[in-house]
Amino acid sequence: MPWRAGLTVADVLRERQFVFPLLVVSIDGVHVPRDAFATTAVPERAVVLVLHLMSGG
Amino acid sequence: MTTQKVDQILDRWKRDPQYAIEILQDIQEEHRHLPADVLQYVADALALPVGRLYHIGTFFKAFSLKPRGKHVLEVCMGTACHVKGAPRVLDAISRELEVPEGGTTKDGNFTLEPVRCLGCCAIAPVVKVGKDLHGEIQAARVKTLVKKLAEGQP
Amino acid sequence: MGSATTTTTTTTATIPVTVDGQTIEVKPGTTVLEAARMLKISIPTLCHHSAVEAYGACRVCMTEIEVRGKKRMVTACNFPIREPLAVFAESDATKRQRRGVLSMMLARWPNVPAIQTLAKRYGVQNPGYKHPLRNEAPDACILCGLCVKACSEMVWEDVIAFAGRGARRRVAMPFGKQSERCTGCGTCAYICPTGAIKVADEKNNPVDPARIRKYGFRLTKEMATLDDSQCKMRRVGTAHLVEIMDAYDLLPTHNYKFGKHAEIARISSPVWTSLVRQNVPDGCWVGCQMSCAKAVDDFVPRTGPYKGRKVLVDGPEYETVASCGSNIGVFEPHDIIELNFYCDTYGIDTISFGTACAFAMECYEAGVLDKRKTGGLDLKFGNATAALELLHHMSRGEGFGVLVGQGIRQMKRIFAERFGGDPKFLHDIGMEAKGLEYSEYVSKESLAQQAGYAMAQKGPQHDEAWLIFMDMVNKQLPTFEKKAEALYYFPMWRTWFGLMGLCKLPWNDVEPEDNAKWPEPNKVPGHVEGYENFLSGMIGGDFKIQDILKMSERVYNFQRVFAIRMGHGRREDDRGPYRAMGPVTAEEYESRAERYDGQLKELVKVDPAGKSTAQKMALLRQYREEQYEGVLDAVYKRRGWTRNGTPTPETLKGLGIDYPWVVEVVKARMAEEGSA
Amino acid sequence: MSARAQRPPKERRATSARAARISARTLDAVGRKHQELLAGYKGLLLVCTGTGCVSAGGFVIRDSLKAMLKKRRLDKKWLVVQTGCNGFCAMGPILVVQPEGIFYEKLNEKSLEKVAEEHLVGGKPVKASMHKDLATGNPIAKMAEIPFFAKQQLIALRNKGIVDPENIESAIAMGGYAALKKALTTMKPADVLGEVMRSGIRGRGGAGFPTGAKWESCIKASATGATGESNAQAVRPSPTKPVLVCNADEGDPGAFMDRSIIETDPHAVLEGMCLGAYAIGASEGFIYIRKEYPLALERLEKAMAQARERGLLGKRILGSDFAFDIKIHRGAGAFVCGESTALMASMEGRVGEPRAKYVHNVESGYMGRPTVLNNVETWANVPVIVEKGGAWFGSIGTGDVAKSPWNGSSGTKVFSRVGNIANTGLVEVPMGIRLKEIIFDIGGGIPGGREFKAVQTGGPSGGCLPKSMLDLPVDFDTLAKAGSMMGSGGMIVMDDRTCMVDVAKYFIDFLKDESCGKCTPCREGLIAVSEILGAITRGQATEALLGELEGLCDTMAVSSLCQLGATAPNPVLSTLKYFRDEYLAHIRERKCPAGVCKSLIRYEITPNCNGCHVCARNCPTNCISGDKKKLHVIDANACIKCGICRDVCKFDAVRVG
Repeated sequence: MPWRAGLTVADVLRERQFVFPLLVVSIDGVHVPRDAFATTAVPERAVVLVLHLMSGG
Repeated sequence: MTTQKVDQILDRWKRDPQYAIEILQDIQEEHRHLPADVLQYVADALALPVGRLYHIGTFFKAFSLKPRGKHVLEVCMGTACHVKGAPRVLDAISRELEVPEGGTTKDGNFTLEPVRCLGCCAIAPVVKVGKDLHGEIQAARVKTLVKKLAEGQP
Repeated sequence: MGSATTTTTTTTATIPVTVDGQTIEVKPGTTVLEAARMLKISIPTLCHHSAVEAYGACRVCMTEIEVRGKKRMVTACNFPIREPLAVFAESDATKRQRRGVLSMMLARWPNVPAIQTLAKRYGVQNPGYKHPLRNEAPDACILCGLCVKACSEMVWEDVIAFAGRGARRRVAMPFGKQSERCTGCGTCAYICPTGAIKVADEKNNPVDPARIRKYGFRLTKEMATLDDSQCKMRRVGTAHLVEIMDAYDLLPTHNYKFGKHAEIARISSPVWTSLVRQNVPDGCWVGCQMSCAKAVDDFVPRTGPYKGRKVLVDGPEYETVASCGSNIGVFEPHDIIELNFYCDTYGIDTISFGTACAFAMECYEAGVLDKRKTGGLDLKFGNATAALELLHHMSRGEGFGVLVGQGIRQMKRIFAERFGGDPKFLHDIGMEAKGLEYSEYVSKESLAQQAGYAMAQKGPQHDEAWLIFMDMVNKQLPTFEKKAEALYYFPMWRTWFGLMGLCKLPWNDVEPEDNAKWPEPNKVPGHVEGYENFLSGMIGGDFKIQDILKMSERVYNFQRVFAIRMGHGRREDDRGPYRAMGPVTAEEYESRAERYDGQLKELVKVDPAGKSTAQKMALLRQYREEQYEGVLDAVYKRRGWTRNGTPTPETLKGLGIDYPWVVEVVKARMAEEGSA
Repeated sequence: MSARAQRPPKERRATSARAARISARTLDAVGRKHQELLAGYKGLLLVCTGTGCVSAGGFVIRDSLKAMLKKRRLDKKWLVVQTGCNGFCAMGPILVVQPEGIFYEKLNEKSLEKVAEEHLVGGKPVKASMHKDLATGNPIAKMAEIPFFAKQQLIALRNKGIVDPENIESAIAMGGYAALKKALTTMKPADVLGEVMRSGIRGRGGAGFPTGAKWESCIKASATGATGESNAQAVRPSPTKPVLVCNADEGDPGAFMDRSIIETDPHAVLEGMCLGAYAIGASEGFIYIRKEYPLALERLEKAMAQARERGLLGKRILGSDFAFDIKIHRGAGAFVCGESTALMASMEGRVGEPRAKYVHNVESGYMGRPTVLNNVETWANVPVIVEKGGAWFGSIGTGDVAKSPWNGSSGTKVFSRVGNIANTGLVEVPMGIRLKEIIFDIGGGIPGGREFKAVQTGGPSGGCLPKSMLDLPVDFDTLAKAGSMMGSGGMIVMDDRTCMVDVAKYFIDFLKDESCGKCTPCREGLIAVSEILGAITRGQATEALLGELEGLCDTMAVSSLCQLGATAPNPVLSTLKYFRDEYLAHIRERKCPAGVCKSLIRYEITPNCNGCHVCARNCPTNCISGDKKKLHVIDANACIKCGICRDVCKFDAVRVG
């Protein structure tokens, strides 16, 4: 995924259409709490893991 | 209390939960107390939890969950009446009727209720029975007053 | 000073607050208590709890603040910060008031631990007067109101309430009698800071009630505080998933051909949130905090026997919105609810009906059926009126309804025999396995889910395994062994809910706040621990996840042996139609050509350039079917079953169910298949 | 009122079924028509039918007077007008004969017959039924010359004793709705607000918050409401449409100003609310009235029905496109419902439990909508302020309110003076008048030749002021500085037979019963203070407890959720401040100087006793013995101190020590 300055975790999720609420995100292995998605910047060439928990009727 | 009567009261207030207190006042007037089943019926009709009506029924002085006497003998305990001896009048009536404060006579005729200021302080101390007001009551004259009330003439 | 994000939707400017010298930026409306806690400054509270709205009754949290240069005393728990202010959490004025309040409480309730600890902290001695209502009990009710608010805001039942006023104020069941609306869910007992409320367990006398309620209440609190920011089960139930599945291309559309649709907005969760009742405790049992069984009041059907009359509709769940909506091309909420209503009324499962109807519609559009054969029904995708008519016919056992009513497995046979449909095409698009219609997820891009569906003992229902996110999105199951391990753990774990008669939603439809910190967050270990304690609390012992899986495995293998005895339970029974595994028609391939071409290059190691769609589809199909066989082998091996899916006597012995009459069935089948 | 001797026109009943709607143009004509109707009579007989007089026989006097006139065929010459409370309750039943302005008091069938015969027929006023000057005993004919009325200045009670509350035309004739016509035809809402702000009027409910400022912040809150749409065009009351509330709960014991205003001049309140609605842009209003005021409720409902019928309330008021209607909520017996948020809770059908006022009612009040709540008397003042201008109102009272309303207390205040006072009743006096003038000049001092001891102002939330404070000019700030409060205007005068500890305990016990019980300081504080005061009145307290008492009062005052709890300590703190010696007498000498606290007093018969045996006959526990004509003796152990012997003894032979 192309990187740009000021890219936040929230931007990543929005562009990848990851709209599922129960997400576990880590950047280069470091856990990012959910309420910090909008304020955590993604460094260049970082490995962003977006873990989807299961849920469903 | 027939549900038909309660429905009449509910319709009078357009079954609006905001008039829950007025509805209960009309029921209290109609039935001299708030029976448990009626409270449940009203709660369901207004889609309110019955716990809220139970709290209203035990909060406001206008309501009582136990039947009151045919005539409620209201002794005004306002400041003016207090200063002019209302407590002694209340004790005297309580002795005459052999009924504690808030109690009802065995024959169910009278309930003795200390009430808030009735607003006619000029003739303090005041005792009110139904619509009639009796002014400048002295503890000594309580015996005659009670006898008169018992015989039914105001 | 934090940078104020000026995007219109996100937060407006923040407000600076100084608490005991430390400054912090907070959103308008944040309370003084919250601001203090953000700075790890403790303010005492007795009637406050994060799961309910601040009440401001006990006044223990009185705190001195200074606003626009004027000092005043306020209750920290509910004072909303709307302009810059300073807070003095430990000033003399603050301590003096807290001491005064605590001294009054100590006079009436001298032995309540919650008050004693705070009184000690503020150096409060016993007052000089004797309180007329002095109550020496350590678990006396201190009239904080938490129970009343919990029963109202968390359980939405409003059973327990205050009564009386002034000195006669008390907490009571209405009329002092046990209310039949109270199911002893224990929320009030658990939120009570002094233990004044006892829950009598005479009904099913669990071994260790406290152990159960500890976890029960944790869930209650999570639901009350986290659900709105997670799955919104309390607001819209399972229907919160609709637009999410569409976003991940998983929403079955037009008989599973596609995974999303342009008109998704018309049937996504905000629509359902506005249609279903709110703030009503509509769980399966009174006291459930998830309350996900939503219902639509005063619905007026436009067809059928209830036409024009107000009815109550239980639903719609996510499955119904997909099966009676996107899968049959219907995007009109009113019609989806009506289909939901009539399925319930006629006793027809909405999933089976939707998936079966989708099959019939694809056959109709493919020309296998026409108006004559359908008895006049124009069964094109999106024709809700025709779908409703079909449902009414099915209920009356009339015309074309009789065929669809028998399900896809029979329809495939009948459409081939009587209507000349191509059996192979029908088999490919007929979304059924073991006679049961598929539930509403597109499994094309998740090999693990394809197996999860097709191998499910009762037929393609996702309650045994829901692995799409782990497999397709997270890429956590790259190898067959990893898939097999998942297809061992989750089916066993989820079968256990059925065995215990427990709902699965509290496991993973709400997630503990710290779930991300656990290893394998997918398994929501915090909640697994809850179920372990529930079981041990109910019947005694100290059960762990391994014991639980063993219980399920024994039953699971019994089910397999039973299927075998009934002549099923073979390897071919554990396969699904190709539509569940890949694109059957050119239309499907071309709609996602880029993805499929990419797979041909990377996975199948074939260059798609220059090949026709048909050739590409054949190559892809061959690859996917081989992959599937690989998964079957790995799963059977992991479960200790033969290549044909028969539990070996050793496996039965290991599970302690090697009764002679059971081993006998297994041995017979193994002899028949001649497998090692 | 000019009385021209003319042949009285045939009394025309209001047009048959529905009286005509009044528009801005026709308002004055209706007023003039009614005045001509009155002028057609030789004079008016104004009979007071306020609750006080009614309980003394007001209705009986009214009806028998009509009968007497008919018998003497004078009913065409004299018109009997039933009016609301005249104010001089102690002298009820009252008749005022206009135009001469002759004041008759304490009327009964006999004395009324005399007045009818000698005055109405014979033309000679009857001295016997006139008011007697307390000092000289001479009769005072003219009402205006009676000291009780002389020093009063009427704004809220402008129509008291003149207007028939159950006839809207009578109110219009006296200028009713003229201010509303002026506002609707010549003023913009902002102008009305401007007048109210200029007047510097502060809330008559008790707290004294500037009414103009309250209205202004409500207008701001409604405009910036979520929908942002300006509320003028809102057809359906949108969530941010402001609401008006009139607080007629008047829970203070010993206060009946609001009751009298409603019983006397309900249209003043209705017109005031219409003006408020016009200024603030509200279309919905409520009046929350106590269940203990049946007559006031009845007259209010009649007045509202008539106002709607005549187009002065509801849709198209005075023919304009301004619409405003009022609904009534009946209180159910809870003093706490006088507190604004508790009042609104009970208006929403919930228990009267106050909420934290960190978000004020003007932003989010009744049903979360911006709400302006004002007291009956405040609303009644508004029409006069609009009619005569804010500056005129500001010139009355204390301080210079032109710059800021907080600089003083403008206008007048209605006080109901009760208790040990000769002229019990209702007066309206300019702010700044001295306490002494209210109690002695107007009030006629203490009856029975007893000694003034204290006056309690501000109801249960107020304080008791001693003799040394009699020169205090009365307004919001001075009373507060003296440790009491203006409150709604109840004034209870106490003579030397009142025990201040008992009075403090009376107020604390009143509040203990009325506390909603939600918050600790008020619920537990009142129980504790009541317990301590009880111990003091039983002589079982130590001085150390006084310190404990002050600590409790401080916690209540600062930490209580609402004003009920916060002001509850005032009666205790003020009596401690001014009458500490009485507390110490109870504690140290176990004596009740005023002879009230039962466990500290003994009833004794003094030598004045001439053995008439009346006391012995009435004693409920027969603990008085003595032969005829001999000195009687009370058995102290059996005596339950009911006080009946002292009441019945005509020779003042019973001493309480």
